[in-house]
Amino acid sequence: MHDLILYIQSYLDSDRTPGGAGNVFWATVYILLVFGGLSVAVIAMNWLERKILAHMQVRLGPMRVGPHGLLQPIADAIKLLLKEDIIPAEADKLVFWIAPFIVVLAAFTVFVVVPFGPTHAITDMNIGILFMLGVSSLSVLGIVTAGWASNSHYPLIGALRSSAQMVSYEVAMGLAVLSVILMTSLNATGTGTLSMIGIVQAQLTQGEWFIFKFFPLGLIGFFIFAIAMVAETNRAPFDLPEAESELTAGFHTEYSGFRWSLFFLAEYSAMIAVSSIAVTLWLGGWLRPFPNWLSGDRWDLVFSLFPGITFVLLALMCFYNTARMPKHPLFKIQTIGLAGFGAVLGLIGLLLFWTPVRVRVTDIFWFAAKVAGFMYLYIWYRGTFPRYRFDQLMKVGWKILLPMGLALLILTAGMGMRTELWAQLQGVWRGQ
Amino acid sequence: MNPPVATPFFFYLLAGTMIIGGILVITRKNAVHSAMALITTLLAQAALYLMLYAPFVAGVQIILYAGGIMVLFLFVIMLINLERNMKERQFNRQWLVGIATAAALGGLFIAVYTATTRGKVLFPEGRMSYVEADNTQKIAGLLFDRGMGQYMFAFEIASLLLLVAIIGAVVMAKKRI
Amino acid sequence: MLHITTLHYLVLGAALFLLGVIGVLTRRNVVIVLMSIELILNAVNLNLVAFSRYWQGIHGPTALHGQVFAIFVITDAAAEAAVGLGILIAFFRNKETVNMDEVNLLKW
Amino acid sequence: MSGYRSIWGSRAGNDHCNDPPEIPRLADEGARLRDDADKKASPGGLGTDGIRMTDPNTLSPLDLETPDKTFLDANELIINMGPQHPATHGVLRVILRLDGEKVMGLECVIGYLHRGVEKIAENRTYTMFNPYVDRMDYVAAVSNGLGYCEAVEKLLNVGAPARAQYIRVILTELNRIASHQLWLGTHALDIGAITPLFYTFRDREEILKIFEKYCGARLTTHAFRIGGLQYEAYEGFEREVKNFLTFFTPKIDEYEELLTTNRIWLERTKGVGTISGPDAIALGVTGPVLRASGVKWDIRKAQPYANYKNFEFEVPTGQNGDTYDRYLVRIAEMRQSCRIIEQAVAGVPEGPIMAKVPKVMKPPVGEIYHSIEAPKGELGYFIVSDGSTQPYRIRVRPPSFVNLQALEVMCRGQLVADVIAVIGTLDIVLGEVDR
Repeated sequence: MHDLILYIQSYLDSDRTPGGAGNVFWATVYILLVFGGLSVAVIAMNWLERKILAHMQVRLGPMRVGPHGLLQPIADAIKLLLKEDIIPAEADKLVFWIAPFIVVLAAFTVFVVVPFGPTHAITDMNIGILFMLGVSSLSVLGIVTAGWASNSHYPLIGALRSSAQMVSYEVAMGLAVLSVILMTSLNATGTGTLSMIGIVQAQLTQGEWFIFKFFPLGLIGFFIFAIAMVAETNRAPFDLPEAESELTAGFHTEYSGFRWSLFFLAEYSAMIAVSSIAVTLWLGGWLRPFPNWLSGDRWDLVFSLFPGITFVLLALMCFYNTARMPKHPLFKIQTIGLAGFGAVLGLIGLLLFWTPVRVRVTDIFWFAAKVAGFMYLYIWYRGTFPRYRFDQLMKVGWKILLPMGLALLILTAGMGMRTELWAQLQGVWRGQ
Repeated sequence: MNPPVATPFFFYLLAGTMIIGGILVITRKNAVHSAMALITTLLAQAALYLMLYAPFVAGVQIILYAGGIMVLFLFVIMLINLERNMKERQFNRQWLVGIATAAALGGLFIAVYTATTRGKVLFPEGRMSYVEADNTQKIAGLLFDRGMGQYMFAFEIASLLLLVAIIGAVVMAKKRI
Repeated sequence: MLHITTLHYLVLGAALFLLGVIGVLTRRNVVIVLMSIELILNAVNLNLVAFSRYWQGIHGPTALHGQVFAIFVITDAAAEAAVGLGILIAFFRNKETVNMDEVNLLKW
Repeated sequence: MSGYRSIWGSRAGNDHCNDPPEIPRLADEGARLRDDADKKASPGGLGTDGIRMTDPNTLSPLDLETPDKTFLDANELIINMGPQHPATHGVLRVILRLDGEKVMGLECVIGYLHRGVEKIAENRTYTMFNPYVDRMDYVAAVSNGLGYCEAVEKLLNVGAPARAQYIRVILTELNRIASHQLWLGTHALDIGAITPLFYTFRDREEILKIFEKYCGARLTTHAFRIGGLQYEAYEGFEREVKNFLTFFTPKIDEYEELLTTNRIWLERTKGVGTISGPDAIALGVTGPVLRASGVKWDIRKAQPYANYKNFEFEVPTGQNGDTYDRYLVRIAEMRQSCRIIEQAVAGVPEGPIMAKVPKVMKPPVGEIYHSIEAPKGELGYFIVSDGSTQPYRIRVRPPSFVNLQALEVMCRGQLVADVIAVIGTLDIVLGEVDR
């Protein structure tokens, strides 16, 4: 028993990830935490998307279930779980049954290597980014099989579109990622890294986020990735596989209830996954703003207060809205609920000011905040853009992003080797 | 480095998955089911690569095989309708000969094994430790490092091969040239 | 506890290889034959990577030649699949079948 | 002249661009008289020949698709879009013949919303039939009412008083704006921009409020009566219309800001569903679709009705006849409608709102064709009177119905996604197509 406690405690002082330290207990805890956190994030994202989109479109969004529709995602989840699970008679039952699970597994497995902090990752793989790209590309399989197994035209077309789209944009995505890998090798040893944690640490040691590296180059790489990742997750304006007005719902037309909700879950967690890749690669992962410029204990303290402040602000917002609730007795429960929600948020905020928590959470907070920015972008795109047509989508992928990615790769390599190249050139010159 | 956990268990699990997957690949009527079985096999094999301290190969296996080649397979299976095919004979006329040949090959394997292992241990475990922390960097070194990049030429040839394959695939699959 | 040695991987590789051979020799469907070829290539790859580990144990951690070979084999498999499926589509378009034993013309 | 021939409905469209015809061709042919009429009574009456009837039973995609045909070898895929489909704007069924995603041909199957409006008219008095016309193009009910009332007035040889004319024009133009707003919202939604829908509905609400205040109904207004108006404009009507104009004019810029220069919108609409002017004329296409092809044909200008000749406005036209031009034309039309309303509100005269019409209407024996420029195109009413209280036959020339036949011409060779865009840009209302 004592050994067990020691075993559990031994990790706490470690400066490695639970996977790296080989601590099974903490790895399990982290897996559960990431899985739970992800599910909560998807639920919150569901609500936020509907609310934000609604406010962009001069309407209110969900308002009935719970105060300001806060319980709407839960109500939806219950509805979806209770719905009849229909499998079309002509469908290939086994494949139809498996397909959503492939998509969900692919979307969730990716999070094994996502670094929420220097030690806050399930594990740190040597091939981290390769693993992420590879596993997230597996969701294509689920989508293709889902479309095929439905034995129906619209899903099939949706699946073919989807797979063509994802495979095409993976190329541009990979090239943009490669340019970052090249940037990580700009150190004394001259070897780069594929490890997600290593990439963030390279940004820390090089003193700038890779989005600002070699000024326009990093930005261009980020730009390519930011476009490709929207296409990769089948979101507007690249949501052709599920283009509602054309293919009804694309590859998941025939799905309903629980299986449909798995696709939904996978879509949102895939969004979070690719956003975390972008954050890790270009926006400094868990690093707080200005880690080198505003360094020192005092600044560390100031920046570590942000999570608490954010939650307290959210709580204040809840209280403000509680005060604005209609005074009608019918709204009593809702008002109390909102106030309670605000109180919970406030308590979490206060907890986050407590030093042991504060120190551990601040990295995760900055990571989450950056990812949240991307999530907002997704919603914003959806509210603003019309949909691309399929040939235009392919044109953007192959004729614009791919050449840009190739040029970017060459230029980044050139910039990284510029002194050596220059020396060689001079040598050639002198040789003559 | 911590020692790996429960290696035999995972080995037999993955090996079993691979064998069952392989059997399904060659016995299923429906090509999509075969492809799914093959994907399972490939993923299990990627896991085995991880157990063999080859994470980079495992990553390449996932991204290229499962994410690339198999999607291509599924794509083609969906393009060609196999409904009619499923009602037909699945095995060709010389299937008996084929199995006999394979059995003979298997017998050859066993014979070689028994002949070579008589009285000695094949492939003794080495004394060196296996390092996977910089596996990718080491492979990159072998491929294109200045000092020890002995596979540089082969690497370039491989790129040429891929180029030829691209052209070949386009030429073959294009409707009207 | 049983120790997993290189030999275990070789036996597994041999089994997969045999399965692949059976598939290639007996199936009529070209798609499945191509998949069986992938199976064979993977069996070879498994062997190569297992040998690579064995070699590392003897010659130190930089002896990764087997893994490099495996990567080349995967490249080759990608090229093979692309061209093979291209041929398959061309064949299917002309003959409306994907049966191996009906490929009996040199020209159409 | 193009090789296309209008196959649905009339060939009245052929006369556009020439001198304004004295009598439209539809009437010239004697038109189709009642289908229960004795054949002798209508010699040369149109049978069903010349009209391609689509029997839905023979066109089931399940029949057409032989089981062992495959995608690649047949190179063709038949897809059934509708009648239940989010982008067909109602119960339109389009059977698409696809090569990959390319449209090789398509066939519209209509009639799912057929209610026999024209037949109902034969059993109703002229006054009683008035509310029915609102149910055809329910998005532009006021225009339908205007066309019908004016046609009957022409038959009775009465004219609405000046004040009624002005209020009619105000309401009709408001209705044109409302119809275009609904079109813009749904069209943008089809192309994937979901936000404009809510903006246009927010602003359309203001128009509907005015309608509601004026006649109590929002959608199927039944605003006009034969001979004038039933209701006097309510207190503050003019002020509210003016307020609406000041509210709405900047909103058009808002719509344009979202779409006009949006790259994706441009890519999705430019060069999509192109139809040339002669083709459009040959197919009898009217309204904004025709004008976007560069044909300056607006009945408000060409054959002024109501009191449109009193107002100054322009007829916006496009050049390319593609989806983008149709979008621009309709946006410009909203601005022109605002201009007309502005002038009309400023000049509403005092006076009676109802002309002297007999309580029991018995128009003289004869026939009349009267057409107006509805938001979707030329809306014509052909009324045959046998001197009784009920019309002998009413034939409606609905703009959506005739415009819809241009769908195949516009879609052939385009992609599936373009079919959606083109259906949206045609601005059809199935209530009007099927009647």
